[in-house]
Amino acid sequence: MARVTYLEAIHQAQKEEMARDKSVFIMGEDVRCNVFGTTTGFVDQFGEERVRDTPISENGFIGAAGGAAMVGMRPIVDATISSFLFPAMDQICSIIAKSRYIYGGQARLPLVIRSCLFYGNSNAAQHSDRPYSMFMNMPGLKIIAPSNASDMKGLLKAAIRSDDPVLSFEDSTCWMAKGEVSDDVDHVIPLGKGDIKREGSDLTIIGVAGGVNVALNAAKKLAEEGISAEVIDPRTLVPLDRELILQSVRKTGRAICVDPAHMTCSAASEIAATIVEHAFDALRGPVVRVTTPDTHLPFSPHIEKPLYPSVERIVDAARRIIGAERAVPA
Amino acid sequence: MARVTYLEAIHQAQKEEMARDKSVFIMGEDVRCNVFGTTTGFVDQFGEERVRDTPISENGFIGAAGGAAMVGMRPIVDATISSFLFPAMDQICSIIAKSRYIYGGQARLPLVIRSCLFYGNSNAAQHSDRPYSMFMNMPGLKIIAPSNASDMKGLLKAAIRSDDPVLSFEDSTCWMAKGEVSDDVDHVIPLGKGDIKREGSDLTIIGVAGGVNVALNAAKKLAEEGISAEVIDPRTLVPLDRELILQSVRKTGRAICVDPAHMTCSAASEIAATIVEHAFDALRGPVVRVTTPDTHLPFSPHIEKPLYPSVERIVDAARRIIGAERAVPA
Amino acid sequence: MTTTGENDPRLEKYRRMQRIRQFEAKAEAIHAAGEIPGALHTYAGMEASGVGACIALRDDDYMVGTHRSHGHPIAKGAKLRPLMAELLGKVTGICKGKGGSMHLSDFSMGSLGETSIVGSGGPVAAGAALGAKLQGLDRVALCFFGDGASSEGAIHEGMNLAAVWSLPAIFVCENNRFGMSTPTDKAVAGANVADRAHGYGIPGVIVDGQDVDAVEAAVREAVDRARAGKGPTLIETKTYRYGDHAVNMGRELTPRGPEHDDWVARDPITIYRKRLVEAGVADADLDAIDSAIADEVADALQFARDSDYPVFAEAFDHVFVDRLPIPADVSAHA
Amino acid sequence: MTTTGENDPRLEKYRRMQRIRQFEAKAEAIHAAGEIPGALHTYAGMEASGVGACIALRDDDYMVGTHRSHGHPIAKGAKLRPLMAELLGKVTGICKGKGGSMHLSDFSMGSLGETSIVGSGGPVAAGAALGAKLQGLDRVALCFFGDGASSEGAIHEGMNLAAVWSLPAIFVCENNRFGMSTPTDKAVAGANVADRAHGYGIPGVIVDGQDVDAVEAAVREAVDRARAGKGPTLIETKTYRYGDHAVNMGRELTPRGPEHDDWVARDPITIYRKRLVEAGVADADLDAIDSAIADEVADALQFARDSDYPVFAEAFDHVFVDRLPIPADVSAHA
Ligand SMILES: Cc1ncc(C[n+]2csc(CCOP(=O)(O)OP(=O)(O)O)c2C)c(N)n1
Ligand SMILES: Cc1ncc(C[n+]2csc(CCOP(=O)(O)OP(=O)(O)O)c2C)c(N)n1
Ligand SMILES: [Mg+2]
Ligand SMILES: [Mg+2]
Repeated sequence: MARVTYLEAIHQAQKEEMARDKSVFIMGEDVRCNVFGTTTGFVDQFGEERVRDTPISENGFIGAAGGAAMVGMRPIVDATISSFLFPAMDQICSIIAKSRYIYGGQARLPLVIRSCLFYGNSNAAQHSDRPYSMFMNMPGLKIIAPSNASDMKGLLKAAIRSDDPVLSFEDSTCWMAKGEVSDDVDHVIPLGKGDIKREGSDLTIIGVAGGVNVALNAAKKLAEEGISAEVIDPRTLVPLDRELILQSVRKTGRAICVDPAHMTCSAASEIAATIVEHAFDALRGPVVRVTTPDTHLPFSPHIEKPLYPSVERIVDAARRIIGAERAVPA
Repeated sequence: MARVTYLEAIHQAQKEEMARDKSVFIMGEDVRCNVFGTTTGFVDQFGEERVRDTPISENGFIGAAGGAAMVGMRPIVDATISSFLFPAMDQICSIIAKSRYIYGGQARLPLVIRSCLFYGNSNAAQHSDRPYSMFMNMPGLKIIAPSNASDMKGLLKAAIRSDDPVLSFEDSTCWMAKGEVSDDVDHVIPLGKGDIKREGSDLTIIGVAGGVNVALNAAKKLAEEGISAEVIDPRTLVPLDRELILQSVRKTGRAICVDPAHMTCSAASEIAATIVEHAFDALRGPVVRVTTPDTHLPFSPHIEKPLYPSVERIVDAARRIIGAERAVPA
Repeated sequence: MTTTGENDPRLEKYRRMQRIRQFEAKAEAIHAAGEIPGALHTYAGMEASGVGACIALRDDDYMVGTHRSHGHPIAKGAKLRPLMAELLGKVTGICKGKGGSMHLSDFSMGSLGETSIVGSGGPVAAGAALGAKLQGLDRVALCFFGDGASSEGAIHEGMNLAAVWSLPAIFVCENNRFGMSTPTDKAVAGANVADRAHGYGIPGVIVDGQDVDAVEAAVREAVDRARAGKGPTLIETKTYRYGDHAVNMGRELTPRGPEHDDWVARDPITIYRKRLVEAGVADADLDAIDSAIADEVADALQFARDSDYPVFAEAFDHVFVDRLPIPADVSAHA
Repeated sequence: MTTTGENDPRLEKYRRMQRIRQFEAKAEAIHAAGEIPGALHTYAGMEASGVGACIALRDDDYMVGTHRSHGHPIAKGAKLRPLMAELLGKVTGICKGKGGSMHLSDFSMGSLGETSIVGSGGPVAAGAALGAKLQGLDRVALCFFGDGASSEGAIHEGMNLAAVWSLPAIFVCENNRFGMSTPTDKAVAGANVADRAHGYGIPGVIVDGQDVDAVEAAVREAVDRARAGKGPTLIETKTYRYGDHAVNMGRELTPRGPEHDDWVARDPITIYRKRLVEAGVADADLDAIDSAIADEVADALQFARDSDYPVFAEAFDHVFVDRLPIPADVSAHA
């Protein structure tokens, strides 16, 4: 155990898995120079063959990861920023997600596509996407979206060991946050298992990616007001641990979904839909989504920052659904 | 007024708007030879300059539509099958959806990207996508998904006249269905206005694209059992006529969302989330989604067909939510 | 070499071309009779391209193909039964009935997919070549793509990646003069697709796609280069498809010019048969092959017809390594 | 021509290069002081490439640029105030504070965007050229892209489209020897990006990117071709960026080889100034330009500083033509 950052957790997970399994290699734009600090020392330790700088051609090298995986390798692709997945959408959706199925199980695609959610720092609309829900609508892709260092390491290791293709969405608002992280080489968190980040009884807040940390801060604030909020972190978006979410909502009767992505067809929408479909009887009030509204992200920080989910908005929503219920005549 | 097919409605809308406005032109793979019958006679009437066969390079020609629109043209792109939008995802999401915003309103992108939802006919997973919800998560794109000939014509005309980029998802299960269609050159249905396709009082069924017709058949069946179902067709997915949906659910207290797309993060999920967020007090039972499960579409018709929403599944869902409610102790 | 024994490699080329031709003739017939669902993109006329290329590969070399998927697997040596069963949507099909006509891909023969998204095989082939290289194997990966596909970014990106990393890849553009209804010169800039090679600093070779020996020779040279670590080659086979873009499109899509008849006259199988006979192969031996293949095709069809359709649970298998559960509301009506 | 009057076109080239250099020097300084949010990708060293290309265009010609967006608009003739205000995120910025450093695009000067998705300008430029052609205007569209961008499918597709349709487009690859930390030869196959032209059957031209006259001459020829309906040209300007990939990356990303000093010695502004002086332009006149530009830059900065930040509602404008409503729960805390 040691306190390390989320970025360092990524570094450790990759390093340990590459040391453990020769078929794991990493490629991406400028991975050798290690822009974000997740491949420190890799060229020295693993050599240039296994640490590959790619041409700027996301569809090409992400598709190549698919091809390499089909012949027995376990590629990790560092696609840097999630916005750069759009040029690769075809290889991801048409080849990587579908090849195992179309060919009746003949293909196996063990690979990981990493990219960060690069929002909140004046990078403007073309660099600030949080597009995980688009991929959630495409069967055949597993998706992780960790919110702290320990989960990041454990889930990334699980992703690298998985025989299915996995997209790893790494929230840059979590990059520098430190947490206790196991140094057990088999610290692996199974894909599909959510986590109760804080227990509570009045209200369930389900957070997605960095939204979990905002939710935790809101829960603290709510506690001061005597409202006990449970915070659930699904951690993997596919498979989604619907049971854990439903259990919590069945207990609290109320839910808020916090997601830094745009509202419409978001992970938050999916979670809300799941709740009203499968835990309706337990519901004591509306399920509220606290997301980024359906506008683009502007450069100017003065108008960018207020667009994301905030403690204030969550607290307001909590007050609203608890108050509304109290106001309703019996 | 004349009874024409959905395909003929597309043909008419394009033809009338091209005749009306010289800045409208059409391009796409093999549009001159008119594969699906939506450009019959166009080369003769409008000439080869305005009816352009493109190279097979969706990102290239869809992006070119963006460039042409920025300089004052009003392109219609026929991208044939929705699955072929994936290779163009970058130009759609990074350029077409965002340019007006990023450049502070300097750009205007009046263009239409048409593609059909080509499912249910043994075309296998790479040709059977219904990916509209992915684009619903991306601000800056308007989206139509008509379910009958009259809506198709009126909405496509609105799309062509719109100064915003519009994606038109044309459900191939509706292609041959005939309906009364106005021949008024100004038969334009405003984007963002949903339609009540059938009135009812016990239950609201919201259908998406071809799902509307399945919903209408289910409503007939339910009527035989004494259940009165209202069928709502949002027709445009962005902007989504949330108010019309909510009004209906506030009246009936129950909702089923029918969507031929995969369940997770679908338009159905968005509609369900909207309902539980904004009409919770009216709800008398769970909001149920009848969608295609999160598996791919197989070639073999024997296992493909049962995957889509069906009258039986909707009727079952209706019985379940009405029955469940009756079963719940008061 | 004038031996006409069973293992004469020349006969194998003939055999594979014939096998493709007869397999497809049968498929077209039963498609017309309604026995095959979906579309059918035939390869007739292009057999020398596929067979010449694949015969230059080892069994353990990789190959990626296209929507026009019937020819490549047979060219690479695949057995007919699972292919025919796939066309009929049967569980014994090579893809268990989940791929169909556009996806006849036999992984046991080194195939990594016949992908129906035009151009999408480029990156996959580059990746397979990279995988072979990283594993220290001397395998190569061959990518078939069409003239139309050459316009796709995926092909460009795959070739650039393979070239800059000197990967053992061979890009074979089967230029059959059309993409659907569009003549190549209306969609593909430049005189030849092979001219693109210059921009990547790799060899670009043009070859007569109706001549199986010429295709084989060109691909062999590319394979040798690739195995020797000298990087990829782009080969353009100038060929022609005899059928329309696909069977069952409602009407003829591809416009036929006066050159159509010349191409029909230059049938790759006729050309090769003539060459064999001139080289001393007995007509009777070739006839025997033809009829043996007719038997193979009949057997494959019988096998396909006798096979079962997949059970519904199969629709939920192979999305992931672990089979998905069937939602109760769906299974109730399946 | 030895006139040194205000309108001497030679002086205009000098002026624009100086303007870029000084604008950016100021931007770097205030970025270091924390006055500019986000990253800053400087163009210093590449001024001759941008100015030489743009000076060959008319005001009503179109242009698409990249994330390295400071040079192109100034080269095309844009005023500095809205550009500087944009860097500071002010509502008077050319993009109303919504684009920032990677998107300094002045549509009034024919710009159609400086796009930060590498390679994505290719299709846009092809489309603008198509639009001009369909409107019967003799405008051309010029696309700047980097050496790194040449690997993207979007550039390939844009060039193929422009070539096959003979569109009035000019593709200018500004090869500054690196994409971020990656040397061009490690990412871009082939000896020169310009060699790709051959594959599209269009002219491919290599030009000294430090020589504004040489770039201008090459682009003029391409513009003439384009206006005459003869289709696109690919031009590669061999150039170099003096700064790191971007300011504020934490540490130096781009590895510098021994050739670095040679490139610094071949400063495009120094070279051109020397040429002007040799041709008889008075040093004093050039000094006067330098100091007039210093005033312009100071004025632009003052303007930017004096300007307001956008109000929150601005975040909801320009998603569509009609402004979106602000959700109540968001506006409550903005
Ligand atoms: C990305 C994509 N765009 C369009 C199509 C539709 N389509 C299928 S085959 C075809 C023509 C392909 O031409 P070519 O590459 O020359 O192959 P050929 O059919 O001639 O063998 C087209 C446009 C597709 N399947 N995928
Ligand atoms: C599609 C995409 N991939 C990756 C990036 C990250 N990125 C920004 S600039 C850059 C290097 C671009 O190199 P080049 O095209 O040569 O332009 P230069 O920066 O040298 O001017 C990269 C990789 C991006 N912005 N967009
Ligand atoms: Mg072809
Ligand atoms: Mg560069």
